[in-house]
Amino acid sequence: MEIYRKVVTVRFAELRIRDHVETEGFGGFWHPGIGQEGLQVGAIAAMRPEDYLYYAHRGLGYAYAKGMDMVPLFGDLLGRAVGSTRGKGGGTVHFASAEHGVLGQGGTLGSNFVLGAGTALASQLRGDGRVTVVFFGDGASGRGTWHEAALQASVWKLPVVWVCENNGWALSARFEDQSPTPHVADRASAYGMPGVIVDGQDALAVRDATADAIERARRGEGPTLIEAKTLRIRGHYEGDRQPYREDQVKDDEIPNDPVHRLGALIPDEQRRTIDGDARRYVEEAFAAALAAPRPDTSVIYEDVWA
Amino acid sequence: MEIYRKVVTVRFAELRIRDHVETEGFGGFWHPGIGQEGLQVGAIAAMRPEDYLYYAHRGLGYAYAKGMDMVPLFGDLLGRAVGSTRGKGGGTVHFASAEHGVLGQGGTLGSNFVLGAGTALASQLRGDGRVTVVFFGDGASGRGTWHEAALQASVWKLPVVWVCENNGWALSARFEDQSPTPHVADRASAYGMPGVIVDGQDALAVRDATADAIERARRGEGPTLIEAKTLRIRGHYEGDRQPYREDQVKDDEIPNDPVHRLGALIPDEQRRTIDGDARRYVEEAFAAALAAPRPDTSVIYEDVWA
Amino acid sequence: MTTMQQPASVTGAVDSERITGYARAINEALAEELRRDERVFLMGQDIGRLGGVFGLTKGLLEEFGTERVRDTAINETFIVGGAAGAALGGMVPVVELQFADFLFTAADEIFHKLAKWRYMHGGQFTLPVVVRLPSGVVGGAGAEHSQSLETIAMHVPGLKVAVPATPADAKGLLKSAVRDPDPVLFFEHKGLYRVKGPVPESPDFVVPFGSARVARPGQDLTIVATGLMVGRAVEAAERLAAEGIDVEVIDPRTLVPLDIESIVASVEKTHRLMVVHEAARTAGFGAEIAAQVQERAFFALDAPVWRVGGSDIPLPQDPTLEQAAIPSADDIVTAAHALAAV
Amino acid sequence: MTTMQQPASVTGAVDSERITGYARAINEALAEELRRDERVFLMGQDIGRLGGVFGLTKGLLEEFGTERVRDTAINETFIVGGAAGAALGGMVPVVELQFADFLFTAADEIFHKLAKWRYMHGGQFTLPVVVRLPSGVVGGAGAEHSQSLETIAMHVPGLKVAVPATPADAKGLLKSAVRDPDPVLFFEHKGLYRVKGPVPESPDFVVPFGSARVARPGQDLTIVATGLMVGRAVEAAERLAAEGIDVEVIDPRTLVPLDIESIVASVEKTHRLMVVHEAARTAGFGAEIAAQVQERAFFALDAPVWRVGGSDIPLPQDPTLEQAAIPSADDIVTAAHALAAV
Ligand SMILES: Cc1ncc(C[n+]2csc(CCOP(=O)(O)OP(=O)(O)O)c2C)c(N)n1
Ligand SMILES: Cc1ncc(C[n+]2csc(CCOP(=O)(O)OP(=O)(O)O)c2C)c(N)n1
Ligand SMILES: [Mg+2]
Ligand SMILES: [Mg+2]
Repeated sequence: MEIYRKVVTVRFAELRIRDHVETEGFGGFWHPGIGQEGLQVGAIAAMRPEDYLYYAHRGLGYAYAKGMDMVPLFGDLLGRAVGSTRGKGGGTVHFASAEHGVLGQGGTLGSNFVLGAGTALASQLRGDGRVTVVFFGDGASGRGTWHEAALQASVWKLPVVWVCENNGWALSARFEDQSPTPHVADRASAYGMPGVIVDGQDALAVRDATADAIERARRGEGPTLIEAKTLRIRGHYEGDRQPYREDQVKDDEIPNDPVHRLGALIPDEQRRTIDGDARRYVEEAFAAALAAPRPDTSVIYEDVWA
Repeated sequence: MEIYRKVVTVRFAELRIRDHVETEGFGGFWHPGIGQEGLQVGAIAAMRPEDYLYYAHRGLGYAYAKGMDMVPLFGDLLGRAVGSTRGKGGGTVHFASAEHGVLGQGGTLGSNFVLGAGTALASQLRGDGRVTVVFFGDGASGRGTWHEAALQASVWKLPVVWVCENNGWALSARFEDQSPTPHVADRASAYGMPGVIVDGQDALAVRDATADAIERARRGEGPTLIEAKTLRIRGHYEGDRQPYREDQVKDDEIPNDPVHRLGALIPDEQRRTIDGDARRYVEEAFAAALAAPRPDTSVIYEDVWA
Repeated sequence: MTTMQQPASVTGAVDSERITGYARAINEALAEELRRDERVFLMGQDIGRLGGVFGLTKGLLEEFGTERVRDTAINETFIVGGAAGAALGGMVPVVELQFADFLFTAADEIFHKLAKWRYMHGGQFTLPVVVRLPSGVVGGAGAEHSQSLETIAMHVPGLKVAVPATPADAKGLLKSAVRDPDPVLFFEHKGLYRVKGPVPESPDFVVPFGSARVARPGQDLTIVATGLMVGRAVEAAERLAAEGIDVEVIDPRTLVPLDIESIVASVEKTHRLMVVHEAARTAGFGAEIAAQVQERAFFALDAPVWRVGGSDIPLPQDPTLEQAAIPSADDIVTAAHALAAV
Repeated sequence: MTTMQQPASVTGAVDSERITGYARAINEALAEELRRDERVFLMGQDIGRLGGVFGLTKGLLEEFGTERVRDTAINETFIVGGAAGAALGGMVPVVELQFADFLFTAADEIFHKLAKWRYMHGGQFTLPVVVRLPSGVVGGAGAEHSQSLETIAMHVPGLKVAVPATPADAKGLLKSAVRDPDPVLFFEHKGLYRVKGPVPESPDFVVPFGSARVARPGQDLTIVATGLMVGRAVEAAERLAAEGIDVEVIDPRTLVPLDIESIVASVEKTHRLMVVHEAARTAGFGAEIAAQVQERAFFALDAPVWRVGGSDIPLPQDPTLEQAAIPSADDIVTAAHALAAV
């Protein structure tokens, strides 16, 4: 129920942002996460509030699922002072919240691997019982930082869980043209860790798989690689007309739409209430962010140094 | 026979260099390859003269096995004008010979992975039928360049063969403390390529395994990962007293010494002739290199630009 | 200084006043070089069916096929290191990183392998590799997708460095880069991709490295600028002209080699120099030009060499904020006033 | 300028004139900081049982155990990126790359993650990471194990940069670095590891960042030098003193922040400045210092700022040849003669 509420809230947010990008334009690139909300929310539902998150660039579902409010998220996207990064990491989005353990995202794909392993090392050293979850795409799985981080994390049995959102595409590149094996999870054995494949459109299955991996990590047994199979519904960024893609997805046809799948488990009336509340929450948050002032130019000189 | 001749020549060369380092000192570090000559010569014996070689830092067996004369090799080590690099890549050694397809070595471990894949791509594009062989240590296998190169080489079925000299140590680090799996070859399946383990002290077995891999590459079936199990006999560099190592090897006790193993296959008298010739060849080459002039300082300004 | 006159600095027949975009000019240069030399091939992310994130390689897959226009995985160390290896195997790779900033993800390959392999191996090999690097701010791409990193390439010996500011230079310098036996880092400015200008049509048109261009002649003050800053400097110069300050704008076009003679000659005429760049001001190439000019023309200078550079901060992602972090035409005008007053 | 006087620039009690080596001083600093703050830990290749390739971490494994003195695999992106992540998780990592040159194998982690993470994420995090970087030529280590790359760190905003030249500074600056909330690149000079000098014994001894040291006072010419070059500059100064040229040698000790005021104050006294560094001359930090000094003290300068830097070549591996590629005391004396004659 809580998962449904979050998934549908993220869906409305995704749609609201798309609207904005299409009508008002946008600074930078927006990489829509529509259709992948189920796995994002599902995996994060298995985390404790104090666990650490490094998310990927596909949407804002991760940050919201981890407990952040929509206003600072929209604020980042819209370059407003209320954004969590105050205009410094908006656009392609580097949302952050120390309070919620949302530790951010690098602009270069794959940098989260090594940072995530490092944060897990901090937890191991401090004995704070926290687990770090790192999201990444099938494309990012090609980066060498994966190898360096995965090997070291396994040897040291660091409490980290790797969640690959395999949506079949890395920008214009099909996963099957980029990988010598059919699955990213096939690479887990090279690092002596479990590789788990899960249906990414099934939020509850993703939650369960992630919960297992997190428990394993918390027990000190080391990392797990989870591959959630999903599909990129829209272009790489909003505005990408995908000339390279024959099998473009119509918006309304999200296969196994996680919103519908989860929604079906909830009595109609209750669902309508949740939907209405979620829609209202998103509209209000968006309006609040939109109405907020832009940051003063002087912010650019702040936060270079501590 | 030819393999024995080369192995024993390399052994004499290794001993000659050690002598020099111990008595005269040495610029930079010398990483002795003693005990690993068999696998180096064996693997390279499977190559055609026109095939390309990227070697590792453990000794000079690779370059000699690929056809280079000892004089330019010793010249590099001694910083002489007759060195193949004229003092620019001596010491830790970056021998090269365009003529012999000895393409060199990077100073950063693991850089050979991506270069090797690239050279194999050149061969694929040119259709020149050549195969590139890349040597590396168990330690170097941890670098992310491995992942990036291995993945791309497999997807494109590039004609490259990866030869890992697993001597159990990366400087002071034991392989088993650095790898989550017992073998480097266990990582091959992540890249959809064969992983072959071979006794690195058995030069002929290494030759055969490499020949198979090279043939596979030449047929256009892509890369193979060969792991040759061997042992680091000396310190990481000559002079390393190995305080970190309890099971230090006495020099004379090279387990399964490839020189003896191969030597046993050759009639005594013939072997003595080969040994004598080899020893004389090494002594003369070393003396010639030692007697050669140092390069003029002006060479440092040459070869920056083509 | 014959290199100071645009026509003289451009070899090959200027056979047309055809107007073409900067991006299109790069695309043409690639196509022509692929046609000219079989050893040339392209490699990078999304350069094939998509034609590149910025559309620079559009149509090339169709003409030259998947062998010569190759989509890689997300593996910058392979893109650059593989290019180095392919060059050693006899090819002439022209590779693209999607953003210049990503040179940090392949830094060992760029600053060690490309820059030093020839030298370390006694000059036995050449590495004719071009790395195309979409550079600079473009409207909200953020701290790791907007930098101007050419100074680093200038500091590490072994790399040639091009920074084209016009469509003609983009085409002519890229063709020179492909034909150069040495590795070249080619910093294309993303903010210029849509800018149009005259581009000669001849496939023989090239712009040699190491020859500066006078973007605007003047008598009172010399401004050296590159990339996006050339246009802003010229705009500032027009405004300053209205006040009676006659500015000469010089675009060095390549930083390695650097045509310092042309800059010094101009300063000997104007006695005042300002360097404008988008790169972070501190230890940017403006410092090198300032240092060289005062070394060579100390007594010709009536005032210190002024530097107007990017703020010493990571670049903020907001499109408005990011503009505040790099020099504007206003900033240049203000600095010129200050410099004229010294 | 209180920062110009050595005693004043050093905080903490100078409780001893004990003579200690540069390497030993670093080792002490690490041990003291590990003792002082539980969050501090070390990570790098071979730093445990071996005590580091250069012996800098000897004995630390024994005192602090394998949890806090961690041997990694050969994975520089993890060493640095993992340190960044560990800092985000509340630790204070002090990591070692075996050679400063290897920062290119972790460049995205250094120049993007460490330098920008805080900024990109709106200042919510601090990254108190120290990256120790054994730097410079040391006798035949070659082109990829001998570079002086501090200028690159100076150019990329977000990183503090220390370049200690004496045992006391090595210790005092490293302790400041560990206590600094910002990422610090700590360039230790390999050629100085065996050099000895007085080092205060108090665990409270620190050397603050951004405060230059006068290595030798003088009246006629200012030389700014760092690392190995400080000693060579002082040696040159002694020889020049015999000829009646009284040289002031200033060691900035950190490049970020840079104590330019002390340098300018000296130049206002001597009217002549030379910068000496081992890094490649072109676009090295000497250019920045030259540019800043002529900006701030143009009319105080009687001659151009002179730069004596490493040759613009990859470093040759032969120990004799490599010395020819970096400034010697002779080179400094010769340059001083030339500069005095302007
Ligand atoms: C190191 C690096 N290389 C390239 C890019 C450009 N880039 C951004 S997203 C992307 C595709 C990523 O694909 P994937 O990881 O599968 O994530 P998805 O977009 O499918 O969610 C690329 C190539 C980058 N940001 N960083
Ligand atoms: C990127 C990089 N990191 C570290 C080093 C320093 N280093 C040189 S050799 C070596 C150990 C290599 O071990 P391995 O690959 O197993 O080869 P072996 O010495 O055993 O032959 C190390 C750490 C380096 N040269 N490059
Ligand atoms: Mg994807
Ligand atoms: Mg080894």
